Amino acid sequence: GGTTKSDVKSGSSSNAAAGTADPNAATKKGLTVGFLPKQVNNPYFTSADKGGEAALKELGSSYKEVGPSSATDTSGQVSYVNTLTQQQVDAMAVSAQDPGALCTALKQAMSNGIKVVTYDSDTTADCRNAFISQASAEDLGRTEVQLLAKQIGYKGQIAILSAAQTATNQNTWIDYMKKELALPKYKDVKLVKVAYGNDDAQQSFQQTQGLLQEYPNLKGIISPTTVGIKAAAQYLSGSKYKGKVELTGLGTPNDMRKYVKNGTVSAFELWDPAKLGDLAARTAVALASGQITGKEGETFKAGSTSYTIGKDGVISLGKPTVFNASNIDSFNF
Amino acid sequence: MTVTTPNEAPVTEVPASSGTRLVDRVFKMRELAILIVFLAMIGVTQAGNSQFLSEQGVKDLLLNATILVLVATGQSLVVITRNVDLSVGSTLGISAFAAGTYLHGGGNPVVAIVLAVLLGIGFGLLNGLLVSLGQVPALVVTLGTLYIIRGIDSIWVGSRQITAADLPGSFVDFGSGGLGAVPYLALIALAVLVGTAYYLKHFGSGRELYALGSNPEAARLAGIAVRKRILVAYTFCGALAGLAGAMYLARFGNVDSSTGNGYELTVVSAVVVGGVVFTGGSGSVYGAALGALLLTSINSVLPALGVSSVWVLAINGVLLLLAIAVDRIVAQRVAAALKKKSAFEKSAVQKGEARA
Amino acid sequence: MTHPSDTGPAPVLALRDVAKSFGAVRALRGVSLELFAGEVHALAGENGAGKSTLIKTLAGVHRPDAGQVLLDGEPVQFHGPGDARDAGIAVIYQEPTLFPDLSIAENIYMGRQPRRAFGRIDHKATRDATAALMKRLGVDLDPDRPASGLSIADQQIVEIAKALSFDARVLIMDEPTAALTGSEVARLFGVVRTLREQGAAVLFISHRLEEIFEICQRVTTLRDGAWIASELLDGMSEDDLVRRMVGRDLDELYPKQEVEPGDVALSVRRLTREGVFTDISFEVRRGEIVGLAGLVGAGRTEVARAVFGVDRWDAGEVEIDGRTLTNGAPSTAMAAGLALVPEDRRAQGLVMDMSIERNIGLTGLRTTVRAGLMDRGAERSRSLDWAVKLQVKYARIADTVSTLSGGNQQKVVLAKWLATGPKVLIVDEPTRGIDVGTKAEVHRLLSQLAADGVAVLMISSDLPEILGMADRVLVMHEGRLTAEIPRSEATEETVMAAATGRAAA
Amino acid sequence: MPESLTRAVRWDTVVGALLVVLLLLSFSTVDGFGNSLNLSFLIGNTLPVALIALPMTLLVVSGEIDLSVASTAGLSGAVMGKLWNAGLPIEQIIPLCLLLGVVCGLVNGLLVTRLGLPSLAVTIGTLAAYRGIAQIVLGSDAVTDFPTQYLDFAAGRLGNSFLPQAFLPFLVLLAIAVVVLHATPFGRSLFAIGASEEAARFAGIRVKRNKLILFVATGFMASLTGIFWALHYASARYDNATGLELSVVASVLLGGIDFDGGKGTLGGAIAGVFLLGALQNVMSLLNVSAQSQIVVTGVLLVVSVLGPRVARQISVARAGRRAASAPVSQAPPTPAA
Ligand SMILES: Nc1ncnc2c1ncn2[C@@H]1O[C@H](COP(=O)(O)OP(=O)(O)OP(=O)(O)O)[C@@H](O)[C@H]1O
Ligand SMILES: Nc1ncnc2c1ncn2[C@@H]1O[C@H](COP(=O)(O)OP(=O)(O)OP(=O)(O)O)[C@@H](O)[C@H]1O
Ligand SMILES: [Mg+2]
Ligand SMILES: [Mg+2]
Repeated sequence: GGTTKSDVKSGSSSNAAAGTADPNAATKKGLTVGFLPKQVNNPYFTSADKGGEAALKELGSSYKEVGPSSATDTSGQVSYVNTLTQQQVDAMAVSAQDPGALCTALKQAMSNGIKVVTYDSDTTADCRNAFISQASAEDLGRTEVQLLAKQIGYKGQIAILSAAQTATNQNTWIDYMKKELALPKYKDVKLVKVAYGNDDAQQSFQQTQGLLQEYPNLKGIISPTTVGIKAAAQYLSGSKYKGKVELTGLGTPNDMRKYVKNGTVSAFELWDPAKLGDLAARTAVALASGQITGKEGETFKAGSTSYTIGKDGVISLGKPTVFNASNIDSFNF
Repeated sequence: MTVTTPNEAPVTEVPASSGTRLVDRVFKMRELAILIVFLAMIGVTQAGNSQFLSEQGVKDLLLNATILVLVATGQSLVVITRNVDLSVGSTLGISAFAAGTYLHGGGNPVVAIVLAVLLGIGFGLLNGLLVSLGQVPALVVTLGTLYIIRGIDSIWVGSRQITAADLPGSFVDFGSGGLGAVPYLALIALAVLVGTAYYLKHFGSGRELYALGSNPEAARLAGIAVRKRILVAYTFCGALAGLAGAMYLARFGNVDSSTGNGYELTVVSAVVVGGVVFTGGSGSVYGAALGALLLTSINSVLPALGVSSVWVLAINGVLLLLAIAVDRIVAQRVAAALKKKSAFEKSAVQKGEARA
Repeated sequence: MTHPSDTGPAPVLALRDVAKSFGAVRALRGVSLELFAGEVHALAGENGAGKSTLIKTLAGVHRPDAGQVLLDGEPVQFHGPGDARDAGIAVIYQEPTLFPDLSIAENIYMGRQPRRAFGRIDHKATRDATAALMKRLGVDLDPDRPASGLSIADQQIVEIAKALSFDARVLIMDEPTAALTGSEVARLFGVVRTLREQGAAVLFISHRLEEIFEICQRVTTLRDGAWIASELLDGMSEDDLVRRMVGRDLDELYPKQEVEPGDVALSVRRLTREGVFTDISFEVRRGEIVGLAGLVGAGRTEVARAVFGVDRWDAGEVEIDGRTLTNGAPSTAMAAGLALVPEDRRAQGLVMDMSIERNIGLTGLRTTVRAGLMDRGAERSRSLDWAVKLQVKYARIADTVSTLSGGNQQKVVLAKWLATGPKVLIVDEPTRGIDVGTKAEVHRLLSQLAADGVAVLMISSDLPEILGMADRVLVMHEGRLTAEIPRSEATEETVMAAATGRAAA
Repeated sequence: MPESLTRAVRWDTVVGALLVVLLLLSFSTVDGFGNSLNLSFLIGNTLPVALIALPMTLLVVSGEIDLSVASTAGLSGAVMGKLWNAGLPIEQIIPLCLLLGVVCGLVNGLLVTRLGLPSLAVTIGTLAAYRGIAQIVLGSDAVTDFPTQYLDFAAGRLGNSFLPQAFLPFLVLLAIAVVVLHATPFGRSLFAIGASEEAARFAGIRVKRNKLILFVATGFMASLTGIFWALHYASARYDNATGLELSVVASVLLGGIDFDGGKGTLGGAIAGVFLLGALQNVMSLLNVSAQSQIVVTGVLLVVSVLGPRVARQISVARAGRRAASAPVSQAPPTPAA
């Protein structure tokens, strides 16, 4: 006997949308929105949260940021959800370290009337009202392959240097990369390996070395993580492989400027993290004002753009920006 | 007592110290065992991947080990005195950032390195003072300073980061450049290592570190300035952590508030694998350096052999266990052989006597 | 020989009205002492009288609470052992203070190794000097050997060599002979005489009174931390000295009771531990005290350790009351009724950081239990009982044993094992460091135990003790049993002959 | 008087007192602290550390350490997730995972006791190995769909009170641990082993066996914690509980357990655990940044060792003054004739 997986009917996978939306409701002022990134002091999240802070200021609400100092301290993040709940914020924007671990706490928060928006990294859909996706996962995955394939002339071995093996967003992107690679125009491009650098500079470094030693004919590397691409670029630029192995992926212009200029990297992409935070803040306020509930098909205006909520309450930021030698100097983040 | 004892020396003129020279060799064997494990590992890898020991490959191996070797050298000094410094990772991180801040927008690289070392010395002094003057357990104190320095670091650094773009090109080139396959950084580490080892073996104050780790109470009675020596060991350890911070900056060209996080466990592993005993008084910095080389090389060997990253962590752990277990078993075997040998000599002496 | 009088030259080193307390314990109160050049001065007193404390005050380890230390008649303040050393005072402490991981040579010259250019250590000179010292003491210890694993006696030798290496004006020795046998003691005394003739002042502590009379000219007696007398030994008898120390006349030192031996209680057959001892066979009967004699390093301790099970044996068999013991299992040996009072009280006999009560209680973890839980009342009364029986001198039973004097620590070890009510008792150097009064007490106890049917195996380097107490004497030489001598035939000559391997077994 | 003085400055008592003071202050001054929801959060989040601190205290008292606990917890969680995905009933999975924890502890224990390796080194090795195996087992999966009654038990409260349901079993375990350490011959032997292994061996204490038992118990408790963790956070991933060992070590140290072995009380250790947990909770409510919280933790640790030291020096100085003011020693009695 006993309880097995098949006894447990899978829980509702749709997001927590309750009540009805009134698109014309006034935007409330004086709300408090708490931002809870995966890790405080992480430059990427700091940019994102700064974006959120600016948006909230503009909307007449107040901003606060709490968070663990380590990106793997899941229980710490859970405590912070609890803290925000205790402090009775009106809404929180969370970038989840773990899709499941925060659920209980987030549901507690929602049952206390707090609106929950996830950004950058999602939880399971029923634990939050809406998710702000940095870019459609499909877009990101596919464009990175397109970028690299062009750089290596649609021919040769390539590898992927990812972050942690459990990073949900990374894995989704990699799936789309593989789908893109299955297209006939990439018949000469071969993905030989996915390596994991755990978003740690040294490990990413050594993984890059290992890739190059194991596959001496490697032509290109995709690293869809800002830490990974930076480490790989630093290694390449100081090694004999500089200029011989192409590197692309997700990076910030400030991190990568030097490597673009010295020829290690020709192009990479990213969305603007500040815009991500901005949208998260505006969505949170819209939810708290009752303009939306998170149901598929609802629309709302954030700043000058109008967004439509997709399946499972996912709101997509738009296409990422590609940076290269010609445009990189006009960005500063 | 009025015992009538023969006044001539006992007739146990055991044949010159062949046994003890063997004992000496056993201690060297510990390092030898690690070296053999290391060489075997490199050999297997080279057989599986001919690119591994290319010029670039060797350079990478050495570069990877450099920073850990520096920190492990400093750490062994502290461990030899029967203490430990868990705050090295935090010190490394904060001094790397300090050096980076100074270099931001162009500064003199030498000054930056000195700055990092000075900062390291500062924190080393703090640890040393707390441990030696307070006479409190080093593990707790340095776990405390680990948190304190890390906290100060993150408050100061915030979300800022230093990237290669912020650093003078010469400094970054220095970080990856070298003489042939031998990187400059590795040369610096080697010089520090050899200097430290020489000091420990040939200078009175170096030997005193061993003495006070071996038996602190006896050291006090022997008139050794225990507190001062411990202070010096911590300061030196801090200085090397600071230097390693500067090297880290040059090597990775990338420092933020989490740099060096969790490094203490790696350093402690290296030191332990290298045969420096945690109860103080024994071990050598060469052993610790070999331990560091072994540990970092495992991380290069596995990817080079094409082992999936999924397996790396587990294999890493198992290899670490194997290294210490093999070391131990070899030591036990040799000790047993030694005992047999001396037993044999003893009975030979007895037979000789019986015949006489 | 000069007999300095009160109007003679100033003492090299002196204490005047010194007091020292540890918490509530007043270890020294108003003690004075004068050491003169060319004289060996004895310090006598019961266990806990304050001898070691006095020495540590002279050596700069303790700062006196009151009174003065005088060097060449001038008051001095030693801020640490280093200061005293620089003033030319060499000290052998009661407990060896070696660095186990370092070689013997380094142990001896730590902090003052011969140097070469640029302050580098001259390793060869260090080694050679050590070898020379060892030769002078007539022992065969390799200077390069690490100090760990040295027997207590060898450790003591290294301590002596260290003290000699100073060529100090004042040599202070706290029970240097406690672990030594006759030949080493003779050798040591030879060296001390030479030093004295060269004009050194020597302070000597021993609980073996005959040694005091052999080497010393003057004696200072302490009782309960108070000064009793300082006088010339010439014309004094051992009884006089004992009366000064104890404050009463002493009973017989070897109160041996004649007991008819019963059944075999301990039987050891062909026991061998490779490289340590070979083919050891003997029996001990109920009511019997069997002495195990031999020179230092003969392997007596090793046999005892193996029999008890803390070391494994390679071949052979051990039986207690006909029950075979498991190899390497002290707990089964204990369950069978075996007790071992180990040689090294600090490392093996006691948990130094634990209280007296709990140390004694450690051997009773199986018995002072009610419903699986510790019966604290029973534990305390058991410990108190035995501490009192053995006259342990302590402030509170809950004090840690590290605060006890050396001899009192030894008594706690005895208490701990006697409390188990053993059938077979092995005692390894049971009276090392114990004062004469208590020694007689311990002997009476052993004798009484034997009379009550306990089989006793007594290892001792104190030959008179063996001769005085044993019904039979077993002698070991280089890891083998070389002789078994009945009480009637046991003399110093026969035992020493077997111990040095000069007699056929 | 001196006895009561030394008792009063015992560090575990101080930590207990600090905890009480902190709780009282927080109840009266910190918004949102005193309500039962927050308290249940506080206790629930501290429970994993507390659970592991129980056997860890015993282990440290006996002079050893186990740094692999967090990895063992992670591995148990991972295996639990894997088996759950494979369709095994949870009632079978949990005993299997506990058995796995026992095996993990046994491996540590055998390496330490049979080969005589230092436990610090061994468990740094198994820290990596167990976590690595967890990664191999579960890979990138995150298993979240455990049966609700189990999730509710691990995350729920007793009625509307502030106590998590899991707190009662914890109390039982705590009571067992306290009795074992402080009232049984086994516990007594641990103190002896920690203070002097050789003397313990000479007293007939089965040192190796006792240590092995402790390592196994630690493995068991770590895996229990891993199961609790996965259910409490409704998420089984290979990296569950990463870094938990440092929290445990820090708390236990704070509670006055001496890492040289032979000293400490379980009360102190548990007080240390909850003091750190409560402090973090309060600081978060007061909007103290994570960085500053780290500094506070560090300072607390340093104070925890300097504090008793200073207290001892003060009491020694006092005793010295008392002795000095005692009546001057009488003249030495004349030797008995
Ligand atoms: N560090 C200490 N702390 C507390 N009490 C101490 C300390 N050292 C010595 N004592 C106490 O001082 C007294 C004198 O001890 P001391 O060691 O001087 O005796 P002793 O004459 O050397 O005895 P023994 O012949 O046994 O060596 C004893 O009561 C002892 O318990
Ligand atoms: N722990 C140890 N490790 C290595 N060697 C040892 C150890 N203990 C003793 N020895 C050596 O073993 C030999 C036998 O020593 P043991 O102590 O058994 O002799 P003993 O006859 O009991 O002498 P005594 O008790 O007078 O020192 C000696 O050479 C000694 O140096
Ligand atoms: Mg003494
Ligand atoms: Mg002996």
